[in-house]
Amino acid sequence: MSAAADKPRLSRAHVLDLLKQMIRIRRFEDKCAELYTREKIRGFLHLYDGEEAVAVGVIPVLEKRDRVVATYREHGHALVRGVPMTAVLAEMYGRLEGCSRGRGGSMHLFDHASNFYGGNAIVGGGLPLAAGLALADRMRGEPVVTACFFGEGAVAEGEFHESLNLAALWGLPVLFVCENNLYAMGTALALSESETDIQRKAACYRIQAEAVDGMDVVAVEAAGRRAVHAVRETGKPYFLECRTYRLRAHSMFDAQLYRDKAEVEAWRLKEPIVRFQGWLEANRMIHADDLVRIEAEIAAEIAEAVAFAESGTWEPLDQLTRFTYADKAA
Amino acid sequence: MSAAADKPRLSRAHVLDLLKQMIRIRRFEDKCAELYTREKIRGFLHLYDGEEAVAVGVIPVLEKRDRVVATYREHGHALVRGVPMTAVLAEMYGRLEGCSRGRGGSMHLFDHASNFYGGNAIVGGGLPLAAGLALADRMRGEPVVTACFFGEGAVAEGEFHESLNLAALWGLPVLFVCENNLYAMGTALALSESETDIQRKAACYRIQAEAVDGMDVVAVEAAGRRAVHAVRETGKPYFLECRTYRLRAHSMFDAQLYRDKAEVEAWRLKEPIVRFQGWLEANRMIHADDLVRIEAEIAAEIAEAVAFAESGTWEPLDQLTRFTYADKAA
Amino acid sequence: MATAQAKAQTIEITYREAVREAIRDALKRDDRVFLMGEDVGRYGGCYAVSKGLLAEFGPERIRDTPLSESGFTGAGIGAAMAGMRPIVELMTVNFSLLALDQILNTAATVRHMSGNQFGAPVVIRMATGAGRQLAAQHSHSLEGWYAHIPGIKVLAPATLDDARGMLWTALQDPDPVLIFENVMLYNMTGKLAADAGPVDIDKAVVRRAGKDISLVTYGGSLWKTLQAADALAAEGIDAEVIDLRSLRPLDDATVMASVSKTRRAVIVDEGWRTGSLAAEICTRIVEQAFWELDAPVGRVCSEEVPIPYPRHLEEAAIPQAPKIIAAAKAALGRA
Amino acid sequence: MATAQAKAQTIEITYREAVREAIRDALKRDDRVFLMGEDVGRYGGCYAVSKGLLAEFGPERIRDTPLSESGFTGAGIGAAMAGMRPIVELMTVNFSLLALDQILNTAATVRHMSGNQFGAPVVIRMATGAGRQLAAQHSHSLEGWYAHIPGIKVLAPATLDDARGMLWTALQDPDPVLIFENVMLYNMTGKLAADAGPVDIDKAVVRRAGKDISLVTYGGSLWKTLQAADALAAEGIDAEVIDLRSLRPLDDATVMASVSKTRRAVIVDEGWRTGSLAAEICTRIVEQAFWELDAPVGRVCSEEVPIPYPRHLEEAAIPQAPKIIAAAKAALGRA
Ligand SMILES: Cc1ncc(C[n+]2csc(CCOP(=O)(O)OP(=O)(O)O)c2C)c(N)n1
Ligand SMILES: Cc1ncc(C[n+]2csc(CCOP(=O)(O)OP(=O)(O)O)c2C)c(N)n1
Ligand SMILES: [Mg+2]
Ligand SMILES: [Mg+2]
Repeated sequence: MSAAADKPRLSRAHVLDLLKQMIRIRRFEDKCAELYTREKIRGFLHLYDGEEAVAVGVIPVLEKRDRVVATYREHGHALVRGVPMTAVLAEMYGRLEGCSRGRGGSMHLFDHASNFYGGNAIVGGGLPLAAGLALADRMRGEPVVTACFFGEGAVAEGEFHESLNLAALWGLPVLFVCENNLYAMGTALALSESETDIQRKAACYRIQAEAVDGMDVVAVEAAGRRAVHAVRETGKPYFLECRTYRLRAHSMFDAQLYRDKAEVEAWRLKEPIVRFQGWLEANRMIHADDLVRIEAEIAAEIAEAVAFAESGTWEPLDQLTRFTYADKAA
Repeated sequence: MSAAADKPRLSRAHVLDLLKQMIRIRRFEDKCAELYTREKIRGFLHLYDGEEAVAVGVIPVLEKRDRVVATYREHGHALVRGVPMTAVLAEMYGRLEGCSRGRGGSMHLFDHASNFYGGNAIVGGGLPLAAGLALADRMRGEPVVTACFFGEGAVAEGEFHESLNLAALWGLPVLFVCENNLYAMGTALALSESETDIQRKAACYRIQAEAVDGMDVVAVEAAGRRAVHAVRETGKPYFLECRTYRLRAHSMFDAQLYRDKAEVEAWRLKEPIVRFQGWLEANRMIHADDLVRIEAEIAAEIAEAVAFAESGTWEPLDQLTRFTYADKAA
Repeated sequence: MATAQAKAQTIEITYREAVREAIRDALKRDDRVFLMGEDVGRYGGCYAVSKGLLAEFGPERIRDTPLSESGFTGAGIGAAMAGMRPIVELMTVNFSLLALDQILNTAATVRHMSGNQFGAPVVIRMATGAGRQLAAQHSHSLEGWYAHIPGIKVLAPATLDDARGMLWTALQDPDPVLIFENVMLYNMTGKLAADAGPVDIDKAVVRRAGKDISLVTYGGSLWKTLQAADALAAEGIDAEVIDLRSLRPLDDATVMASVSKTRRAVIVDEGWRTGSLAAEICTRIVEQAFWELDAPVGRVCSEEVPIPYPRHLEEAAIPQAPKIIAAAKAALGRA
Repeated sequence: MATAQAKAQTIEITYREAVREAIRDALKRDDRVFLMGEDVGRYGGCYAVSKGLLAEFGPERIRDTPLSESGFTGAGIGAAMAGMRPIVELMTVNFSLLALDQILNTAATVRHMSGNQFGAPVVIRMATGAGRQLAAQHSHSLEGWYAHIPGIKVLAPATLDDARGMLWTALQDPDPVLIFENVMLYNMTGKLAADAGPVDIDKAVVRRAGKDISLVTYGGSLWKTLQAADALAAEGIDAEVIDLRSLRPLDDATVMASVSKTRRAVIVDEGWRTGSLAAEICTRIVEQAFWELDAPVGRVCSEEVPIPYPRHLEEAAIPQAPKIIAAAKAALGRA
């Protein structure tokens, strides 16, 4: 898959972990889709199917003190960052035990403990936020990296432009990770950008950039490592374009009129889990029972999450307007 | 001043006209400044002193059917475009006879007859508008050019980014003219843009671009001609950066703490009128009595405008809320 | 407009289809009309309103835009100023905040500040409202808030007739018109005259006549209010239900006529309570009909909280029939 | 807070200087505080509020921003979420529309939608109001409009004490606070206690006691209202003048106490009439003190027009003492 230079880190434990994290997201989201049709999960549900290598490649490279800003398609990011699956699923059920106390739902997973700053349902809305988080770190002289994930659709928004300029101008330690899955809902990249080579956008702000095959978890990880390292060393922003593809619908309401089944099928052949697994098999880095174990562990984790969410409680109605503002100090 | 290739068009009549237009703006605005201190003109007043070569170089190249979108620093643009000086000054007095019926003032000069779409006091606000005007022309297949003027400060705004992308993506016949005078109020370019070579911004959207010495009216005109020609031929946008300098304060309220007097004085040596006049004299294209005549004509025009504005009338109070909406059809 | 006879012939139709028919009709009748917005074309519209129109009218007139709310709304305004009649779809009111500068500082001001030389006859449509468990950033009801802005008109079609009929009239208006379609109505089915056409956009309508109390509302809340009125009827309270239809300008006459008759009023409005449109209507009643009031005007609005995700909290956050019933009874001293 | 004795020592100061002192004081007291916005540094602030602060605190803490209202407001919100205490200056409310998405969809919602894990203790200051002949795009008074948004607080300092004292208290607030400074007040001069410090930000204040009618207002209109009260006094009408100070939350108790005493009220508010804060206050009076009212509540707001440039039209467009006087007399049946 990737260049020899990156291979040293590929211990068996490590590659199995990469694989497991991707499968974990996939299986979890398959369960979410099922729970959605069973109306356990409501609202909008955006699946990450096909894009798992991005979160799995980048997020584990971050340190605990670093910060993550994501979008409404963020289940994978939350899980990889360490938000417990129980709390994520309970959130999607709207339970008090959810990671956002049930108030946010699928699009607003937050977790203070892991510096996970959401879950933003406004396309592009997370970018200024990420710049601000990084500004705080910069002003305090803390070598913290803020990783900001967003889709290629967000690139057309004014907030993208303003945030990249601010980050470059002020030297803010933001890792901008563009998940370029070629579509913004039903709008193909060529219909939203006059320059479709997204990583080139960064140069307009004098930000260092790289594009990587987002279906190759090893390549993403290597690029992620370079990127995080660069941000931490220089204190300056870095732009990483991950070229990927969304294999499922945009959300559960999407008839996918805008693309051919054949295109989706062609991409399915490149999808990150099968591809990585095949490569591991070819290189004899994985055994059949590894997979069995991984699947079993994940199944158990999901079962536990479902049980947790199912047995969760509802916020009492008299708490409705709470948290509009902070509770008054006692 | 400029290359030999551009000289053929430099008939004596033409160069005298260029010179006259620049002096006309300068003298008019000098009068405005005086009238401002006499409180005849109120609100904000933004002078174009030093930047006249831009409007004078670009606007006459446009045809009657073309459209112009400007900013709050637009007296020069309005005058060159053919809005009568009487109507412009009456507007600044707030008179009913003003080009916007007195309701707009200095920052909102409008003129339907000359397709002059304002006068916009929101930095960057005119750019989407220009894209839309051009969209209408494109959809109707009319070979009309929309020239949109804005300062380099506007480049940081999200609306700049969104508008350039739309124009490039949809092939809209907009001539974007950036008046880069190095400051946005008191903010130097290097404090507002991580990439200070402004014309390079256009490439991010695959828009053809050129930078020109905005203090050289002949060079601006030549570039303007190329640009307008390109837009009309291709139907696509074009980006022209005019490098210029504002010799006066941002507005009448500005103590200019942000720049040295020496810097201003250095730029004063390059200012477009003296420079062009000197060049014309050196090339014996102008006589002393030409200047006398020009000044006399302009003085007469200004005197007439002042008289017109002074004798103008006030909109009756009972008309206050009129034009919030169109009058009801009778 | 539809005659009484023609009304005999009706078709079964959804609100979504009624809006689509209105757009199709406008595109057919006027070359200057086009639809632009995110995913209006290939995707078929985020709420499937424009499904099929791309195939029928092509990508120039069913124009997919990048995610650039300020840019393309401004472009719609500019195109309108240059003589076109764009219908800008802003997907949902939640994203319209990104376009607010263009709406307030350009569209709403340009006629006035140009001394009546330029106008912006653009129609801006968007979905509004909560009820789909979309949480804090996707559930705003800001139509009443927009009604604060002089220079624009604000419509809230609640019925199939209005969904079908308001668009064309709005397109004839020389000034910008915002149309808010409540998300909960798109699937609503009902009968519409086969030849339904344009309707006026300046009159409120009494949707249910009654003599005991006036319930004033609009949009998605109309149906909850009618439901409440039925329940009240069962308890012997005869409520009159007024559908404002236009939130700016407001048709005071219809409201005052009703209140003068019933002497009591409750306003139902999905906006947050403080600074709601309901407050404006209450204030107008006080200004114009104070001496006719037999009780304080009541209001049923959304609670002062970003809309929460869980169903029970979301339901409790926005107006519902039981709250309307309770407010009506309170106004009648029967709490 | 200032004691009675200390008040004896006063200094002559402008409103502008009072705001500057508040900023300077906050910068000195708390390392986490910094000021960011367009031209706050080298230029000295568009209304010269921050003049001199760059030299004193340096460019990191007096941070000039590019023209990117959404970007830098969002950055301020983010910095606040990460533990800083930014003061974001949005120059004027007119440009704040470009930042509204960040204010409403992020700052106002993040505490709630994160289930109380994150808050945004940012202070956003901006100039507001008409009166300087700046015409349609530069004369908005939208503070009352902002007061519609749950999750933020909205302040309108009208006095030197409040200009000096509200900022620090706002910075201690765990939630976003917007401070609106009326442009016409910056040059206002008066006496301020030498040791003036923080003030509360949740109580309305009776600026003039009276028994015949309650005039409720805030910000720039306070002074016109006090002027009107003086004129009314000359005609034997004893008006009570209430300065709301905080527009969200509203201090209902102070208003109701006054209205219960005077039984009549007029609200003075520079926002456009329809959907004004005045409507909200009128409605609350109706809801909470209807039976104590002897006359309909009046309101004096801005006319429904983008503010025109000429002085005579601008003056006629916004509230003025004569209109307040007339409204008060009307409420007293002495029109
Ligand atoms: C400002 C804004 N406009 C529109 C939407 C509706 N919307 C939600 S997701 C989406 C597409 C975003 O595409 P992209 O950024 O590529 O992310 P992806 O969904 O492909 O991961 C749109 C248009 C929104 N949420 N926010
Ligand atoms: C959106 C917005 N933000 C801020 C302002 C205040 N303002 C007026 S002019 C100006 C500077 C603009 O600089 P530039 O675009 O370079 O134009 P110049 O004045 O130099 O011609 C600023 C900040 C404004 N009018 N609009
Ligand atoms: Mg995408
Ligand atoms: Mg400039």
